[in-house]
Amino acid sequence: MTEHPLYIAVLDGDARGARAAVEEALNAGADPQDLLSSYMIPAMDEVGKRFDDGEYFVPELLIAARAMKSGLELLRPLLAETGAKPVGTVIVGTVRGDLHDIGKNLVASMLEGGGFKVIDLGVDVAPEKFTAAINEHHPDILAMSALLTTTMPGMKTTIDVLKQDGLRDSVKIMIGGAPVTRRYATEIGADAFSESASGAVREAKSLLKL
Amino acid sequence: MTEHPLYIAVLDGDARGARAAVEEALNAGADPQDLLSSYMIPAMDEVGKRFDDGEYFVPELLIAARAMKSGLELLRPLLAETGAKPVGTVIVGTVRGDLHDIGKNLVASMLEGGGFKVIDLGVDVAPEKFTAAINEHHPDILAMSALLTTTMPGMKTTIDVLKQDGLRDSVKIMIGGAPVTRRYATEIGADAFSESASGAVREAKSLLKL
Amino acid sequence: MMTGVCERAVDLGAPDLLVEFETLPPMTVDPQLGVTITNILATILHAVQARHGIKAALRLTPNDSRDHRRPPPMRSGYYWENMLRLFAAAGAAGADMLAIESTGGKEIHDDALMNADLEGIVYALGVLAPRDMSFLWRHIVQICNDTGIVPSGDTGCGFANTAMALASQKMVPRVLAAIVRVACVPRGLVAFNEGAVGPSKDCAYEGPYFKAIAGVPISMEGRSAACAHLSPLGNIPMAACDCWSNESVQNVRLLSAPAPVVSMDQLIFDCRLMNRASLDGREASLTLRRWLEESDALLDPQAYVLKPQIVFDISQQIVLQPTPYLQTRTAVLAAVEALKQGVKHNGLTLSAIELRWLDKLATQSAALPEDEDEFIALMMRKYKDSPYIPTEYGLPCT
Amino acid sequence: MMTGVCERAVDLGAPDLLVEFETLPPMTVDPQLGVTITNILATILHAVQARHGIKAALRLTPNDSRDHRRPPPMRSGYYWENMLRLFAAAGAAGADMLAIESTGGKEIHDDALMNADLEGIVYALGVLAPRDMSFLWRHIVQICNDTGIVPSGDTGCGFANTAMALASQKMVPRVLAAIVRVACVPRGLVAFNEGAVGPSKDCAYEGPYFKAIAGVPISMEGRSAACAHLSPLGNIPMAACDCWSNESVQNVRLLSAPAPVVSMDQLIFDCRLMNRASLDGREASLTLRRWLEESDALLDPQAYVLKPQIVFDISQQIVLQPTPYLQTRTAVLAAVEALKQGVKHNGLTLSAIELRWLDKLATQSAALPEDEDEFIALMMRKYKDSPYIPTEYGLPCT
Ligand SMILES: [Zn+2]
Ligand SMILES: [Zn+2]
Ligand SMILES: [Zn+2]
Repeated sequence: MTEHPLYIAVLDGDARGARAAVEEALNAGADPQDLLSSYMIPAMDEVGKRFDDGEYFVPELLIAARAMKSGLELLRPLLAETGAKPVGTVIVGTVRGDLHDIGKNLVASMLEGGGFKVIDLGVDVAPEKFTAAINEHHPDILAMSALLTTTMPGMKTTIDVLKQDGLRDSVKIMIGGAPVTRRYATEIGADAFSESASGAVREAKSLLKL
Repeated sequence: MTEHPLYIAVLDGDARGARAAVEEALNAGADPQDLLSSYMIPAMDEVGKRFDDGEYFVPELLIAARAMKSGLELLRPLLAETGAKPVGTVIVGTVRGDLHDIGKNLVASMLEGGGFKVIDLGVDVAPEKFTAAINEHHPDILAMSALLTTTMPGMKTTIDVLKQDGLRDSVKIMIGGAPVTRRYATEIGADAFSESASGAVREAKSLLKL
Repeated sequence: MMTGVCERAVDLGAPDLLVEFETLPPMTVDPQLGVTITNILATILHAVQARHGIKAALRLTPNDSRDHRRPPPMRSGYYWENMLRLFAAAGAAGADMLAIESTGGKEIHDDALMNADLEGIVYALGVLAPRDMSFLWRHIVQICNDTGIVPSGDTGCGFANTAMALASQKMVPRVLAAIVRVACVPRGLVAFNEGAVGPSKDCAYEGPYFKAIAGVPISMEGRSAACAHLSPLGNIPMAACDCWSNESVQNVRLLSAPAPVVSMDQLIFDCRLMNRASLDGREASLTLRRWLEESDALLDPQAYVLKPQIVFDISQQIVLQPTPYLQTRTAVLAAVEALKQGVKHNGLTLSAIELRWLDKLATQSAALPEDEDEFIALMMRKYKDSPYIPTEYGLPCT
Repeated sequence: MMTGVCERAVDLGAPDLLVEFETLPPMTVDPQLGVTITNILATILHAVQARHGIKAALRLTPNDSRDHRRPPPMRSGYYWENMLRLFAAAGAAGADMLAIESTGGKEIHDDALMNADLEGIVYALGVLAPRDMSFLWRHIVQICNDTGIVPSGDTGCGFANTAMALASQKMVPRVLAAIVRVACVPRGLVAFNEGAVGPSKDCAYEGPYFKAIAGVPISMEGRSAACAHLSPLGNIPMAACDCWSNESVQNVRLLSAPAPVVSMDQLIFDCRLMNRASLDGREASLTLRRWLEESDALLDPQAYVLKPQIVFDISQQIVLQPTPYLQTRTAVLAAVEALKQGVKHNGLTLSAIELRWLDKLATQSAALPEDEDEFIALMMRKYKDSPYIPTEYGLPCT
């Protein structure tokens, strides 16, 4: 596995190489689901592991995620044909008043690298904008972030609005950001919490029982 | 006024001198209420002022309070005869689990110096002990202290027990101690809060509209 | 909080005190709120000064709220106008100095930083930020002159300190953060060129370069700011500082006192040590400076680029360049080179992963064109879909 | 919290780490709870040690819970027995050292301190505390020897640090707090006489005296402990320390990290500076020591009595005395004299009010009898209605 060009291209963050390797493999008759689960996902797992071990930095995560994504773009229509379930859809955004998007962008990229479809609502997202997006995209997960203690309460407000609108049970909710703690997540009734971007992918997968 | 031997004796913390000055003045036909309000209380006010200005330390407060008290012991029976109202009765104690009595002792001494009758329940006082003392002594004020954040909740517990027992409205409640804030006092429904021992006397007087 | 901090300063007999008030966004967006709070702080501070004879000054640092809209309009609109209002009212409200952490270019820099993309970083720091600061600081200096207060300085906080924080969290390489630090120098110089006179902002760890090049007094923070950001720069910033500072101490109660009072306490003891050493004369000051410097310098590349010798060397190269872009390019090249030499000859310790990244960044920096127009054209194409407005930086439309 | 602190130490490349765990009352009263927590901490610490090669040790300091009953039974009963159980279990739970802040005499000292009554203070520190510590430390040393861990030391925290805190709050004179500090030395020596070997507790600012007299290594804290108590002792404690420490950092979140991590950060930078200076040799160490010392010494009497020269002088007088009472009396007399000389000849600054108190305390100290039996008899009469039990200190019944 670790010698397969697709695995190597994702691990090295070589987007063009990843696309080429997917094309070649498909031409040679490979099964799309097999390409994904035997090479691409293991490569991203290895990237995550290297990051956790301090051997990779975020830039290396990001280019690997982009390589993964460019390979996936070829695979996704084929996977849909074969009826394979997509990993999941996530809406991400920072809560109202919060303009800090470094962490949010990182989580979005990592989720994409993890095979999720990501709808990024950007920064300073009002609760109504979250609900509108849920109604439009029917995501599996809503992921909110906040960097400031002053904006963090926007997470609770958003969850309250979801409840009012009867949408709370239609999505899993994940939160994160510097001031956010597991305890706060429990308090406001979020389903998951992560301290780090790589942790966010793990949490998202476990929420969807993947 | 400031040249009267009674004023000087209290200010200097000379207990024997204060007693002697009271005796002499009474023999000369002075009015007990006048001795108290014209010399002794102004002297204690001056002591408090010097403390607040950094000219006196606590040891000087304490000996002045003792001088005041020894003079008062002579005056109190006479004041009672003339129907003059005593300044008030205060029950003091540290709450359950709290063994730190330096601050509590200081407040007790200062209150005595301020003319209050003080019933000191000591340290580690359970709510039931506070209620029993209230039933026995019918104080005007209950003053509780705590040094630790871990014991501070004992203040709320005590107030809750007073409410259950229907005693809450029979006393004013003052609290203090290192971790205690005005905000906490408001939250738990205390009537007053003081950061310092000299402040405690002021608060106690203002609670009783003196 | 202000009262507590001032009291501790008086208790410990500190002779001088510079208090900085950085606004929160609502206080700039609504200048009246910022003015009111400035007024309260100034009143307390001046009362302390009158009562205890301590020399005290208040620096107002309005936050740069222009990036509240994305892409940010930098030279007009609601946020800009309210910032101008707060600048104009600062003097009358009691502030003695004005500073800012300007954010021009940050909308490009944040992403470039996460991608360790030096090209984008240099575009933000060497092209966008200087153009913005030139515009912004001309206004600030004018207003300060009109209202009789001191225009002090700017900081690469939003850039280099973000990089430092990410490096502390092991998200980006430390060598990258060190390079970004040096790359923030030319943008910071723009403020001084427009008339700012210092002291520079404490969170501008690039301050020693300002001192070397512009000769202005600088504020620095180090281990005393660990409450706000953990950094590998604990002692070395003290080596060249004129004001010694903490940063964003949250007003939580510790066992002894509120955290800002605790922090003031620690600052004063640091200052006592420095003042005591300098009583022994120049040799003694230099000895303490060397100890402070050498206790950090070899343990982290971000500390290494603040070594006085390195600061002088790189500063000399920067001043030879005519424009902010070329200065920034030189800063990057010189920082890369200094780190390489440091590893080779001077005992700077870098992990294998950091060494790998130093090589990657050396390759990237070598590719920065010498021709500024060529670089700008390249970047305008690269970032044509990015959330920034070139005309707000005096650049042509895309 | 433990994990975060250790990680920061590793990140900054600290070579050695001594972690102290002071129990809260419930953890001594219920020794099983204390053992469990010790075990958790030891496990984390040893894992860090194994993984990163940092040398780490854990000191367990059970709180002295005997004063939970008033008057306290010091030598028997529920609290004493549970303390013994925790001592005995400490080694197996993973502690490397045992220390305590013993409280013998505190029931007399607290009131005497508020009344600035030197007689009572000396009775508590020179008669009651040493008798209690002799009993207590004989047990601790025996248990440590049996379980193979290090008996480290005791501290006058409950006495001298209470005085220091009250002085900071302007409740008692600073000169009184300075005298109480020196008066705590003889009681502290009792532990070493019984077999404790150091390092002394960090909150024992009287540590330099232990080092001078008993030759043991000492832990000290200063500005780095401002979170727990504001003090005028910021730099000077660093002048003689072997371990540099913080104290009771509350686990609140600051902007960057939890407060204990911030505090660890600052300790490490302090240590880096000291280690860097000592690399330059003995002269350099002495220079830094002098700066640290002189930056505080003249500004507060509590700092003045920690000047190395004063420590040597007073220590020499203390060791000539045969019993703890006479040592304590000498410590008081010598401290008063040192402060007077300091004001007269060496530039120690005291306010007029402090000077007035220094005279008062000089008069009180001159009245302390040379005859120990006379003093004890006097005090037993004076305190016959006070909440302490003389027989618990090996004294006759009243
Ligand atoms: Zn800043
Ligand atoms: Zn700042
Ligand atoms: Zn202690």
